[in-house]
Amino acid sequence: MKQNNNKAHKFGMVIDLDKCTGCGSCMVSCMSENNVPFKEDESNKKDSITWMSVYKLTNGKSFPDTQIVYMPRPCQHCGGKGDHGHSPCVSVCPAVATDYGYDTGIVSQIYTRCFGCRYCMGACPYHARYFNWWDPKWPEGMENYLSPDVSPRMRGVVEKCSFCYHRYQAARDIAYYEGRDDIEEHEYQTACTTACPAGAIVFGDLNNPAHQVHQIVKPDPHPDPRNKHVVGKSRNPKVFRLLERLGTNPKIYYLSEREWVRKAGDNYLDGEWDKIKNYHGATLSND
Amino acid sequence: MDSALIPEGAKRCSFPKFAIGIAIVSAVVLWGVFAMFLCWFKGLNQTNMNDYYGFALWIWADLAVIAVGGGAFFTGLLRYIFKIDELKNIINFAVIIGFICYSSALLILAIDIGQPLRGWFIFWHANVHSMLTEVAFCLSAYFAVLTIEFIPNILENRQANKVPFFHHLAHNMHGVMAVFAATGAFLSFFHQGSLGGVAGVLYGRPFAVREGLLIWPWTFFLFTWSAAAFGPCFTLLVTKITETVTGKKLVKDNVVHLLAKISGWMIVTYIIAKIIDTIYWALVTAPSLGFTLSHFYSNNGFYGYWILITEIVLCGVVPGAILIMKSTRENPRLRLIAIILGVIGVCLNRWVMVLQIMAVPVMSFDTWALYFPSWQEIATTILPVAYGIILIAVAYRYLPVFPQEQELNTIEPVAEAE
Amino acid sequence: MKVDRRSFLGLGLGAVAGVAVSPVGIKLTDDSSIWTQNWPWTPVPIDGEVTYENSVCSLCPGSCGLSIRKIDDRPVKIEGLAEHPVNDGGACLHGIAGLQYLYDPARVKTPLKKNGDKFEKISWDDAIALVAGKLVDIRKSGSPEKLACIADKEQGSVSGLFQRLLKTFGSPNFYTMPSLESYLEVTAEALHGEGMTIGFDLENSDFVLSFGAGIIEGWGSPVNCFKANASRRARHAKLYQIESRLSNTAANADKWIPIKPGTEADLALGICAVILKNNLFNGGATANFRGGFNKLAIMIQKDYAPSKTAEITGVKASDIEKIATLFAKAKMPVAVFGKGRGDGAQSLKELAAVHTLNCLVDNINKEGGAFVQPQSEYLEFPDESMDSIADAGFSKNKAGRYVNQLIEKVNESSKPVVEALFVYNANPCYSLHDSKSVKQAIGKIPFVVSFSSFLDETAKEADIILPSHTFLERLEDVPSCAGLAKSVVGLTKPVIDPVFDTKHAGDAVILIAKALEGSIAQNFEWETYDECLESVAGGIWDSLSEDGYAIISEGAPSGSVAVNVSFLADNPATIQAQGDYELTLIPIDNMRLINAGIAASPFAIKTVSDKVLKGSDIVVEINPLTAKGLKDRGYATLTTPMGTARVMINLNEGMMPGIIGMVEGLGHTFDNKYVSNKGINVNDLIGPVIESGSGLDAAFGIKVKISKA
Amino acid sequence: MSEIENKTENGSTESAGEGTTGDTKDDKGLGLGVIFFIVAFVVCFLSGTLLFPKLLYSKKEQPFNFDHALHVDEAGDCDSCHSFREDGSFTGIPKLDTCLDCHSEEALGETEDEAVFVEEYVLEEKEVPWYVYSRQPDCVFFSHAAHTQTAGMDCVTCHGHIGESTSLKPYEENRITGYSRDIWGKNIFGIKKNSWDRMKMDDCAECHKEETGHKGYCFQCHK
Amino acid sequence: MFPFSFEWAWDMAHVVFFGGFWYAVSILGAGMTFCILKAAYDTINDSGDSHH
Repeated sequence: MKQNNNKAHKFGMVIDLDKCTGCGSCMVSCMSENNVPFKEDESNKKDSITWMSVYKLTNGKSFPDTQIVYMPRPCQHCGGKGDHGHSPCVSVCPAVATDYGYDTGIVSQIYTRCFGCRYCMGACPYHARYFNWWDPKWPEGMENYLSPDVSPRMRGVVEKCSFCYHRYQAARDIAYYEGRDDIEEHEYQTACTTACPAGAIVFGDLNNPAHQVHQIVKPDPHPDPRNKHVVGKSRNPKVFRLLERLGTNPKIYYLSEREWVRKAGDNYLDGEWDKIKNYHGATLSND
Repeated sequence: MDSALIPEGAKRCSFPKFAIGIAIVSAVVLWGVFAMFLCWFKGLNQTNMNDYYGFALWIWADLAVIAVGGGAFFTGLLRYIFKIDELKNIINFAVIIGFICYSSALLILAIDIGQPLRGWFIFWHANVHSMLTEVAFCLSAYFAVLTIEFIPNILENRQANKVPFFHHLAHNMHGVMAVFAATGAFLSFFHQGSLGGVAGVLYGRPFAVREGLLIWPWTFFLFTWSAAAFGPCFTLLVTKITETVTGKKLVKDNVVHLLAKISGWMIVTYIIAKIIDTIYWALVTAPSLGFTLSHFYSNNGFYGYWILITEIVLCGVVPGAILIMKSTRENPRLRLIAIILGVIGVCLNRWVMVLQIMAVPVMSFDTWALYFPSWQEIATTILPVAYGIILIAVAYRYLPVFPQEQELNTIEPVAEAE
Repeated sequence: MKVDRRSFLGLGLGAVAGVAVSPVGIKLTDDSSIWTQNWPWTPVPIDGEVTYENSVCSLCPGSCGLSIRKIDDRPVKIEGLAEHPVNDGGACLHGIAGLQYLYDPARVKTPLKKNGDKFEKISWDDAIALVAGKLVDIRKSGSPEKLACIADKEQGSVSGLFQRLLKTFGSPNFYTMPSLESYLEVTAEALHGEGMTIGFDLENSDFVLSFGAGIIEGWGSPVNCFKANASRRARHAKLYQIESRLSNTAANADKWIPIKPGTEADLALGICAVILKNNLFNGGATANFRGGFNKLAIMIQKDYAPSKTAEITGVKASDIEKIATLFAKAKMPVAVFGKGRGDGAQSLKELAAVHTLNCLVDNINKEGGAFVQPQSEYLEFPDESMDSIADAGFSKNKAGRYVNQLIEKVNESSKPVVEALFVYNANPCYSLHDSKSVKQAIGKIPFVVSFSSFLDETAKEADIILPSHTFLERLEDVPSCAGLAKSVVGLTKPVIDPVFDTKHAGDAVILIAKALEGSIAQNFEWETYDECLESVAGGIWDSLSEDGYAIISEGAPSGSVAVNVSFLADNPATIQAQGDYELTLIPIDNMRLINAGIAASPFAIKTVSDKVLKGSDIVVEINPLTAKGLKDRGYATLTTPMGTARVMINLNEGMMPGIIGMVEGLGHTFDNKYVSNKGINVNDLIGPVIESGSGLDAAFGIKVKISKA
Repeated sequence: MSEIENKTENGSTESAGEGTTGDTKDDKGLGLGVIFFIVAFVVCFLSGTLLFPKLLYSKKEQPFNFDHALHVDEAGDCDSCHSFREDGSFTGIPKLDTCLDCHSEEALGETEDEAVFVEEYVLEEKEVPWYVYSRQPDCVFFSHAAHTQTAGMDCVTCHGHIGESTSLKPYEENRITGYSRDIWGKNIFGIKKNSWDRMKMDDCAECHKEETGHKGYCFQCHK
Repeated sequence: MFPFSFEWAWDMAHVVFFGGFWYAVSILGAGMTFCILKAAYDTINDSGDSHH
């Protein structure tokens, strides 16, 4: 599988945190694209389903030196250690309700298969997975806006961002129909990407040098010499990934000019950051 | 009234007294069953779990009962494989406790999943790479072993044993019990281990993750070892409680001392391994991911270093030390303290390996997530305890659970209050 | 033969074996397995052909182009329209959630008439007849000016129809809600003359000096501003944000300059003073100054020297000098006014002072600067023919210049100032300061007609509700009137047949006019609103209907404009917050909420942080130093001269000490559990403060006391 | 087990020693038992095989009959009616508009079914509520383009020879799952003689495995 | 779990895992079958009270 991978896609994203305004368009676009339900009180953020979630980070300093940044967090579509497809969540699902598409790099979630053990949620350090604690209910008449491209979920199963896989399916449909081998960059864009009014999100194939996302990220195809689990590290010093040191190998990259923001992407021991911050991205390991 | 069912020569309390006791505990069972049905019909919104706490009280209860139920497999292993014959005097009870623990664990799992009717997908569509799959398979297979081990004891009931087939079946099952026990030990090794693996493989959770051997993180072995070490403590504790409640001595001291001694040495070896594991994790694993030890034990209202010290020193080193030394081990009070501490210790370990993992923030900007269970979760967690009490009471009343009971209790001519 | 137990055994075993060998077992197992995966109560959306329709959003003045994805006849998704001149692709969360407005079960589904405390359904015919009957009575009584109308804006054909109805009826009392558009006009009128408006070329400016304008908080045309802001780094442009709170704009800016709330005007004048003192101004530009430029110059040198300004504003004198220098020396600087979204209370002093900076550095009508030009009149309504009653009524004075003055007058007067009120696309009972007294005033008006799609706070006070279509069900011209560099008119198109028994407000007005007969009816000879639009939009109709939009003006207007600084030269007093308490409560604009009349959608509410709304509690922001003993996430009671409120505390280092921030847009009382009864309406706690000389309600906040609850 | 109970009841409670008394009686009983066994087996097996499907599936008649063979003759291949849209999606059962490309308010033929079609649907401008034999559940995504355009498969492979039929069989709906019987259940044992006999995930996977070497990832066919 | 289920593959992981599982299950099954058959045999041949 992995051998004939040269044609395989690796869809990913780079989010420019300096452009992000925290406006929430990506969240709502995602919800309305993916038939995400809503309930009366959504202010308990720990049981509120938002595939795309926007975190607000501060630099921890006091007035007037305090700064904030917004960090949109979809599912990171981790490639897992060594980028072999054993994402933290995929490897633990006991019933294969989630798998890693080696052809796209996308982590799926199949609601009809999931029986709600929630192990994947425990495995995900990004809180990108959501459980349907309630039966989804739409106020009378509102089912009319549900999209047939995405299955509504039932109570008791886990759901998460799918990189709008149905858009990939639709794009492939056209390509098949027109007898093309593959799809163009613009044909497959996620709902959050197209909605972002600031253009902060760039989506595309990390394996394709022609794609914008590749050009910004410049992923290093080789394992990080200092941490063999880390593959695909960005060669752009302004780009980082969330919790890169864990070796989850997320496909969401973040871009920021601000050092404190880049530092917030991972955990560092005292003084560690200063030693490595100028190295592209930032990971070190003991091996 | 039910005297025909009571083992010959055994003294038991009057049936009305027994019935009242059972009724009181049954009320607790009903409360738990009510909560269980609420969870099934209204869904898991009845709990206080959330997307941060996908695993919570129930999974802890699961891990804990399986850990303390480890007495069954370990005693069986010693009795049937290592041929430590004295243990035949406690093996029946160890099996019953194990049976209760494992059936409870399966019940809790059935409540815990979001789509209980799809629960069998874990078998049918098994992902063999998931530790949870391994847990499910070995757990249910081992539960079958426990049932098999329990059956002869049931068949030894006065009335059942009169049925020739049952009599022969019990006899024959005793004959091949070593095979079952060996299979049980094999299965137990893997499911106790894979329960440890459940946490240890979470490489997205630096608090949980451990290096290991092949596909098995160190927690895999630590869990098996700790279940073997602390399981007998629980067997002894429940025996002690039963003795106190019935007011009878049921197992001879030499048996208790032997099991306590074995448990003690197991605890000591385990705790040494656990200390090494903790030090390696604190000094190597976690720092390599950017975490200091203090990250896991500060900035929150509950999880401090106390929990680490309690688990390892107070509830590990101390009981281990008490139980390996003859003088302290044979002191009934110290021994009791030791086995209580041991049971608390293993439960605390499982708590840490479930709930603290969920509570610790991983992303640098995340915050500690604390949780308190809802009454429905508490009720369903108490349910197995109440169910266990009933099963033990019934088994004790009607089955020849303790082979030494008569010997130890014939001298006293006066019927004592039970 | 004896049938014994063995026979039954045989029977039983045979049955079991028979069933086991038959397909029943496997089939039932499999089917029940499938059954557990397809719960009948989980909706299954119907598939069909995907089509896209273009339209324009009219939820806010931004007027973004939308692309609506439909499955057969069913709209399922709203997205921003690529290559639309306003938003080019992106869309804000409110527009994207538009379908939730469309299908909101809390919509007004038929015309309603109030009976006692309750509304009852009536037919459209009856409703129109009732309204017309009432209006005929008013006209007969000889004071047609007692018909008033409050609408969201002046521009656009529907607003035009309302104005036409009032005029031909005989009333000058047409009001709009305060909005950035209205402030742009007020400012332009004060400095450049009547009929002018201002636009800011944020996309091209290389130095944006924003006096609290929430450029990424929903100010102006939000998506357009997001885009301009996002391209800033690539253009090497700078944004300096002057604001008392670390808003998102401040956080995103190159520099955040915290300032004492309400002293923005003083800082602007202080910067003017530095520019004048250091001769950083453009000499040529000052030639356009009228109305006492010298007087102004002398006044500000005296009263707004850096040290003095620093004292007033809390901004360091050195910073003031630095900002002045940077601003004046930038190639294409622009100073932007309109705190927050720009539709809250503003003082003319502040608006004028900030805009004077633009005039001083001569960026007027230059790329990257401020564009001053006449308001675009793209509609051509035929001249009205008015009868004598209409002439007489229309020539009377308006009850007040602004809507808050109308409210005040209604409340103060013992005789009815207004006999009948039309409310369209406006929710004064929610959006204006001291909403309690606004409600009281609306309650005093004998006959209130609401054209709202939702049972909002004002509609609840109405006697008749003539529900209008949502923007997804109607045709309408939507001018973008939000301070853009270019002026664009979009065309909202119906993408679905009306979901409920509603009518286009334009059609309702035409029907009312026709029912009034006589000269009024003569002015409304169109059969339908659609026909009316096509005829009055004559010049741009082709472009509207073909492209979905028409660009009225683009790029820097030519020519210079005169600047009249007489208002400032008189050194008007800076507005002070009402009350004597120690702290100041200021409203916060949050992009994820709406502070116009409508409530945010369920989706939008879902995105709101738990540091803004927790359960039904509103969370206020306060600096830990100011909070003293109050705990983060603890409860407190706020007391202002207008009332008290229980709030949750969020300790926030981004707040200037001494102020408390409360978000706008919560506390709605719609009949929609997903969006209503959450938090409180900050306008309940703030009372109007009228600026002398302009008449504007300029209450930027109010003094407040906080105590542990 | 009952055999043993039998014995214990007949025998003494002290010992089961004399368990095998009365051989002849037992033999008779056994003989009868065998007969009962056979009868019960046959009855249950037959009802499980013949009656059970009848109970499991509810039959629904299509709104009116449709002659595929005739339409193929008149209109051409399957794709003249079951066509692709420009976005590569598949239209499935044609909408009324497609029918009206040929049909009008005047009947083309003389069948009763066409009369029903014209009167109840064309004149009323109502879509025909066809039951779809091959409807997959909501969780399934299926790309017709991938299979027929790119992989060059025949319609017959999955849909069988429906194009040659002159009448529509009744639609059979599984009472438990709501699935069409064509998805799986044509043969109640699940035995598959033709590629179109079943359309379950395993059937998709089987072909994918053969043709592409891989059963496919979840998202290939799920949504 | 079974070779005909969708997820089954003849790879190392599956063979080891299910090998172990089926091995254990067959031992239990065989053991129980043996006990039951032997008990039935013993019952019929009355060797029931030969011990204890």
